[in-house]
Amino acid sequence: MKARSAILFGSALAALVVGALASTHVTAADKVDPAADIKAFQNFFFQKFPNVKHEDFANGPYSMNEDMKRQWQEKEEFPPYEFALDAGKEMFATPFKNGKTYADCFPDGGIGIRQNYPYFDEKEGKVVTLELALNRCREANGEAPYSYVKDEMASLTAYMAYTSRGKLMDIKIPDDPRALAAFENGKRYFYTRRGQMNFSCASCHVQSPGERIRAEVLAPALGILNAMPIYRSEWSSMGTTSRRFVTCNSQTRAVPLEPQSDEYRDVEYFLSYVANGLPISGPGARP
Amino acid sequence: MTTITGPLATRRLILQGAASVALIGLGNLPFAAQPARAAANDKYPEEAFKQKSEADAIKALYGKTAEPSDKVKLDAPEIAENGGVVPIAVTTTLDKVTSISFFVAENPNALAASYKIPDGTVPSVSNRLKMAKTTNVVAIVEADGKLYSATKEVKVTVGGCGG
Amino acid sequence: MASTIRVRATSNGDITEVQALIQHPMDSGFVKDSKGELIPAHFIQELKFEYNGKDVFVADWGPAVSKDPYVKFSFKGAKKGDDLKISWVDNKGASDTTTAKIS
Amino acid sequence: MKRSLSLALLLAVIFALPPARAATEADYKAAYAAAEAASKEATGLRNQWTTTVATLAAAKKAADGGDFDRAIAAAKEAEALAKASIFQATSEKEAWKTMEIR
Repeated sequence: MKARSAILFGSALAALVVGALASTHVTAADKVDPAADIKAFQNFFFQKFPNVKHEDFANGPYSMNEDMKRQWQEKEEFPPYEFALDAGKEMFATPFKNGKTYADCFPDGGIGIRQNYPYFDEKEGKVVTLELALNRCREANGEAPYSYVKDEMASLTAYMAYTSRGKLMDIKIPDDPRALAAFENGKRYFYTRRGQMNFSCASCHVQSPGERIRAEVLAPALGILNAMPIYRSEWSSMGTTSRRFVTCNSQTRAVPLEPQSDEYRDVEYFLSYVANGLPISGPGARP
Repeated sequence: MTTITGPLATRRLILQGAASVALIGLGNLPFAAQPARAAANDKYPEEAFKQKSEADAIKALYGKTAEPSDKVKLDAPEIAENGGVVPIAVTTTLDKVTSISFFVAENPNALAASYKIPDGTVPSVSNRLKMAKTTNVVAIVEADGKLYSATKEVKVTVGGCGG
Repeated sequence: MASTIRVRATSNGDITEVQALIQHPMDSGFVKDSKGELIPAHFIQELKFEYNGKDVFVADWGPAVSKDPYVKFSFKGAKKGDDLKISWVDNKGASDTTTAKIS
Repeated sequence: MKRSLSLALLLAVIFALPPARAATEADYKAAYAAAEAASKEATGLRNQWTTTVATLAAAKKAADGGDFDRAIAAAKEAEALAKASIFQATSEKEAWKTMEIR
């Protein structure tokens, strides 16, 4: 590890120098180009794991390890998220005090639309995730918002994900400088090292997917949010994307940000966009 | 839940052993409890669940020891993806099976689950168990009054990095 | 409240395969909560499956059975449309029961 | 042999003794303030470490218990951690690009 970080550090200095030289005129490299990013991102994983079927990347660690995949398939026969799914379905249909339901807040009544979230809201000029939209719907109908990291939000998103199972991720980036900025902000967050462990998301999910960090096999970054929300045996309960980001931060000894803060919504935007074309596999069961 | 150890426990085991032998001896007397073919009786085996080691638990549950048999197929992962939810299954080609039990050797109490298999039920069970640490999982099948076992080590460690 | 027992009983030929998932914390009594206090043991002790008034499968469970426990077994002599009665009792005396149709 | 042994012991004791006077609350307050300032800056950069927060709390706890030596040591460690997280945030502003898949 020591030598590798020295090289990284050395190349960082070199990059700084190059960056300084090139910054006089904006080169293509610095222009935000999501279309090029998705091609490069997907090819990286397709070449690194040539015998993993493309749609299998939506199954996270189970696309990387046969023994784990077998345990997962056994659990999938009667998955532990059954109860959260049923609870979510019931909640989704239960009207608010004012008689409206979630279906009134979402296109197509909220059924089979998860693959389009998060989207960039051009009125507000920011990324709106499924979890944020659900709480906004609650508040718009006079209900208290749910916690982003607790069961109710996980059950609701589990049901909405289930209605989209198999549909391909389809995130759009409008030609709006603020949308491009949000995408870039998400990308920067994804590659930025943080916490005393000095890891970025990429340190684990780009450099060493398939390897173990203690008992856990690391999932590839490609399609890593397609299974959200996930029932983790470690939590023995459902967990939303927000909960996963918060726990990942604390594992690298970085103090987590507020759920649904800009960085989290933007990194979700980035990770979902680069997974376009891969199927929604949520809700998922994970170690 | 203090486990009664020392002389008192062994005296009880002997009594229990004697009782079950007597029952077999009585053969087909119309007895309230079905004539016990040494199958664990209907009552919840409180004592067996209290034992620490799997040897004591097997003795408390069945009152005899088991011999390994390749007719007992134990299916458990190499490395458990999570110690809280370990999918473990057993199937056997032995016949006249009356009971199947699972033991996790170094759990606080070895006996994890015990199943009664009445006539007409296929001798095969899948379940999800908790394992405190890397240790042996032992499956016991009681067939025609005799005990057969299969053992497999399952590795269990904590997940995640710094924390 | 919806039943805590989810059952899938599918029969082909003479064999009926039964899968059950039960909503229960299965606290072992060895785990501490966030305040550092031991969470008392609370787990299902007996789970029974009855067909035609006869037990076809009885589980005696300890605290080492996973949360939201799952079990799968098969038995002979039942056919599509028959009823299968499932019931459990835990160490606090709580219980639940349900009847499932064999499909 | 015995004389040089006791000499060595004497020297060791002198060095082991804390500086002329025991650490006082004022020393602790200064060290804690420096650590807290660095910690606030790290939070401002949205790059705070959990270990900084924990060590800062340990410093306060030791001080409340009157153990100012340990409190100062912890405050100094917290400051070092906070400074490291600040350096990480500033250097990563550009360094992240080296890991980017292009």
